[in-house]
Amino acid sequence: MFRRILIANRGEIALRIIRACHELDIEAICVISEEDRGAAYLDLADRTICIGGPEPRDSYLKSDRIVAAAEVTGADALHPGYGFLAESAAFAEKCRASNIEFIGPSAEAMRLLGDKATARSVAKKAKVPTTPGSEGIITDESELVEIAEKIGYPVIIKASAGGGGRGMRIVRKKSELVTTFKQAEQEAKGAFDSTDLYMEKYIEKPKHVEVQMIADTHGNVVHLGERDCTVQRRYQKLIEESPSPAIDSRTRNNLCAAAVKLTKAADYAGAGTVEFLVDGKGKFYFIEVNTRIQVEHPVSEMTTGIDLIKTQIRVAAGEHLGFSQRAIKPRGHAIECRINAEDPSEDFRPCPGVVTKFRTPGGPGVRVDTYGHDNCRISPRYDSLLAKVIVHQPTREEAIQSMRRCLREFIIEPIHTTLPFLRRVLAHPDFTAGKIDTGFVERTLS
Amino acid sequence: MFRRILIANRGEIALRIIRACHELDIEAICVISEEDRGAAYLDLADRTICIGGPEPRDSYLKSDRIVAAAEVTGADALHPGYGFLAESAAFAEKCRASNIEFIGPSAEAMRLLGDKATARSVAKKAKVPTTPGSEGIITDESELVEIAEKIGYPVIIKASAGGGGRGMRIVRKKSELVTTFKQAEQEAKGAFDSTDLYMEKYIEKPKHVEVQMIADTHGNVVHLGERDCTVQRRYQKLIEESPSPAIDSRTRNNLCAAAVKLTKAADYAGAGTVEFLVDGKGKFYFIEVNTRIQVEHPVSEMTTGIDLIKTQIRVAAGEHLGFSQRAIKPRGHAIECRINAEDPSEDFRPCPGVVTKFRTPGGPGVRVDTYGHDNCRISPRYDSLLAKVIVHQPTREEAIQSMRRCLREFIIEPIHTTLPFLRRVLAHPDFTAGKIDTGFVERTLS
Amino acid sequence: MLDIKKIRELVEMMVTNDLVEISLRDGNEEVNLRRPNTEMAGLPPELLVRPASPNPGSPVPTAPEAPLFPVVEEEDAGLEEICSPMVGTFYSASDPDSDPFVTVGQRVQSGMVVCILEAMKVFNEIKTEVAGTIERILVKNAQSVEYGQPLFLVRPE
Amino acid sequence: MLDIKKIRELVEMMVTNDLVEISLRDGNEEVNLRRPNTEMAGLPPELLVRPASPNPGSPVPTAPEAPLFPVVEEEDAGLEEICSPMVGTFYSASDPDSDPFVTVGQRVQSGMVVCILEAMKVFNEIKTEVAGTIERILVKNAQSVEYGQPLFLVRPE
Repeated sequence: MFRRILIANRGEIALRIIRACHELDIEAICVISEEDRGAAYLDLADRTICIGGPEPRDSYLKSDRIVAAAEVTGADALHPGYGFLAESAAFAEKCRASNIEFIGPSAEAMRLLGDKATARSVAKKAKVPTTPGSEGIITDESELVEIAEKIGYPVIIKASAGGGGRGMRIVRKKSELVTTFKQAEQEAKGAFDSTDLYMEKYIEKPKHVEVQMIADTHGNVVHLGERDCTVQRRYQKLIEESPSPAIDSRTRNNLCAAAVKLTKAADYAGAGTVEFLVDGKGKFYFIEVNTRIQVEHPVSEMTTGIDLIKTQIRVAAGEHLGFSQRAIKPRGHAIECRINAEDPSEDFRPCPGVVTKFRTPGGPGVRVDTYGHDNCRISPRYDSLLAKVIVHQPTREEAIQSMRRCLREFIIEPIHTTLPFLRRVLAHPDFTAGKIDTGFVERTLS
Repeated sequence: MFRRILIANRGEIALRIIRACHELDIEAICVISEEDRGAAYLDLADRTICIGGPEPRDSYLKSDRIVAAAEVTGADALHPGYGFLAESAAFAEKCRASNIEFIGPSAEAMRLLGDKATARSVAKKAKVPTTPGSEGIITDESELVEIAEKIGYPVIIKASAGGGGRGMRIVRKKSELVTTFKQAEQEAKGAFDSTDLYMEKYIEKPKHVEVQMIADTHGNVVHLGERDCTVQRRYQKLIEESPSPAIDSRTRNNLCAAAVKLTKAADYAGAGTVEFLVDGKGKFYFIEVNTRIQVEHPVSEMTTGIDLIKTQIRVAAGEHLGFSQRAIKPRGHAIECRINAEDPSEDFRPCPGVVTKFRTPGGPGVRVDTYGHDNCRISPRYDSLLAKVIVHQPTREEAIQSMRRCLREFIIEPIHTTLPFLRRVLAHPDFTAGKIDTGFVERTLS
Repeated sequence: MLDIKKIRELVEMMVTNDLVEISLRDGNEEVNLRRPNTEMAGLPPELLVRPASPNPGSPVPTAPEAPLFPVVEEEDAGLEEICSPMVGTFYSASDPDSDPFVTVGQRVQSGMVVCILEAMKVFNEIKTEVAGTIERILVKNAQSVEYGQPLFLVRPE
Repeated sequence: MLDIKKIRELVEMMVTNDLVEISLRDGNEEVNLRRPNTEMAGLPPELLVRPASPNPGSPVPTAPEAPLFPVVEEEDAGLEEICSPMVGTFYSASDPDSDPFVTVGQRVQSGMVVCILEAMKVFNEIKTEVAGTIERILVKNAQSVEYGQPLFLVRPE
């Protein structure tokens, strides 16, 4: 097992990793930027080492300095957390080249699944359903019509150079197909100076459901059930829960089985998440893989009782998982709410500053992961995530009641946070009924 | 279901009950003494009502004022917590006579099981093993010898008027019996002016194991497994855990079955605890019943996922338990440590005062029940319990690692607490090996 | 080194003005002064120096959760309070048809009944220990009152 | 030391205006004043008034876990620091057999190499931008240093 781990991250996830290290009797060293000097969560680290200025590009993204910090502090492993360099295969290789184990999958697996296109082909090979569409650019009208017929309407035409919603057009019937395609071509020409377009099946009112995977280097692959992350805003997850209220047990089994197949196909070791879109009929389509621990990992920890960070560290050290799929028996219902330092009434504009009053909720089944405290300072330079509240109860109804209670108890002053917004979601009948899709927030609460 | 509950208690258990009420959409009103005015935990109550002066006898023990407070605030139920009036059958009757439901068992059940002697006879009728001994006073020598032979050596001779260790003598072989008995008679005469003596089997190096019971008013009785409370000092529990490391599954099943039999025999409804002594061979003997919620109830909540306070409230309102014995599947291992404002180096003398710095631990599987916070005041007038740390992990080894980590993270300044003492226990090989008895603390750490 | 006289001055300022902390820095010079024991979840410091058993008459600080408590304003300075010795319901008269025991402006002698408090169906006559003139009645008829709650303000003679 | 009269004014301002806290900084002068009601997490008050981006030269509050940081003492006032621009291992000489680049009392011109920092097997020559006399060397040979850590104190000319 490792003797000393360098944590190449900050805030709540750095604190989370420190605690995991200490329960394994491993020293935890935090790299910090000058901005984070004196932050309270660092009191729990065995040592800190400053690697650069406040801007991420000068510190938390400076791979050379981070590896140098691991070397001078004598760390034998490095945990990247999420964000920053967590999904950089090059960084993983750089660490391992310096005999510092990168706590994550192999660089090969990261490259294979990190890229959407290659991940999609791995999925196809593994017989994991993907969104049907034109493989690549559409060259002529006959091909266009032919593919549309094959995959069925509605379809969505996307500009290769587009993204984030730009350069997309939905076609609901054949009669509109060709004209819409021509308009899209014009638009793409103007916007991106490229007429390259491709086409995919358009999934109506989808739900976002992901599967938490954990695998060791001895071929043992186990899933910890799914998480429903349908409550999002501009692709930013706001609330996650498990089990998903949107799928039945058959869909659940197929979804998890598909995730296992994909993970095995990529010869993947470590913690990872396979993300799917699920349509109204329970049909699911692979989107992408996150080759790292995720913000919402506590949801699965609550239902399964497995500590994902400790397990990540163990398997990175070459140990066996120590539990089989049959040993995983999810219990009850868990919900996580992300409390961000953002103003929901001002289009979720970040609200950094000093928190003078910080009162966290507590009680049975309640977990709060946060670096916050009275008079803590929230930097404008980093992620606005201030706290995660996770509740665990026997049923979804009780979990919602418990979360409402926690959101009422939580006091953060004087800055704006997403607390009022989250209270509205937890009180909304569509949410409590579990009848929402990824458009819920924009449609209903914006 | 109730609309408004009056909480006739203070500190961490009052806060615990407030949270349970709010998850059931019930208003929570706290009675307070003048001493507790402005305590931070009261911020979460929907209302407080002052009932008297700082001394418990002037407030938290004043049953008339508490009932009057329930009346003037329009509460339809009252939760007594633990301590104070929680085990007073007369108080329960007084509440119900005023149409305020006392959240606890019937007064009859409280009287039946609250008194050691009657509880013992109920146990015998229910075929629950009790410590064998002379039923009542020993009148002559022949009876003495005869009973000693029957129950087997070692035996303990106790003065009826004695208690708390005074007037007790252990006899290990027959040859010593009569002489020791005569000495005990002399001693009792001098000390208590009474020669009344009785005799019991002496249980060597016992473990304290109790079973958490919960029952509704419709005859459904369920146990939530056992708790091992062997780490005690002068009959004060310091650490509790579940499952017990001291008993095998056969003993566990018999123990829990016995507790269920006793609970049913007493026609008991609500939460309660049946306490046993377990000897080195796994033989167990009934001691007493606690007819209330206990300080250490979170241990069972962690392993079973059942909220005991919410369930207490539900069954007091006449609802069915809603779960069967088969539905209860304890998971993993939970340990609770009591952080008291006491100085272990000064014979656990209470250390009231103002806590200027209060940092609680956190992370997966960690729960902290406390009314403490930065600059909170600990009154010299009440119980010294400041916080309870509960950890939940897949195995006992991991739970111990997690608790060690939490006890290191926990910072309470400047007053003395039991934290240093608890750290010593968690580091002691006898504790980690689970090889201790109720004499462990006095023998090893005092 | 720092000038001790200045620090003494700072400490005096803290005590007289009831500050909890002063921290100063000038280049490498730094002063951190902090008074413990105060700062209790928004509780006025009086509570910390409260006598072991305060007499109910003295104005006790109220928690924000105690909505029953009236604010005793400045012009009330010099007046004495008649406080509730129990938890119950306040009645200004012996029965709905009778006149109230006392009205504003009325003179009262010590030992005179000023109201009735009902608790658990028992009606308790409350007598004043203060002699003087009733300046204000702080609670309404049939209102529930808690222990130690001021009921009347009296200008003593 | 700060002007005591100014502070008294501040305190009076707090009391009369019922403020709960005052935090001021002027250059490296800093004042924090608080009155009861807020609960502090006991963090260094500097945190409350930390400039958006402190320059590495000025003494920034350091976490207790940053043991690499030396205390810059009083007599060092007026001296300038040469700080580490990177994370690495400090070497005072080009190789074990050579003399150190600089010694205490030595005069240095701007642009002169003062030490070598090794990071990831790469040896980086560190040059001084300050011209003056080396007053103190704050780190030992082969010691690991972090970003922004003062290495030398120089008395500028």
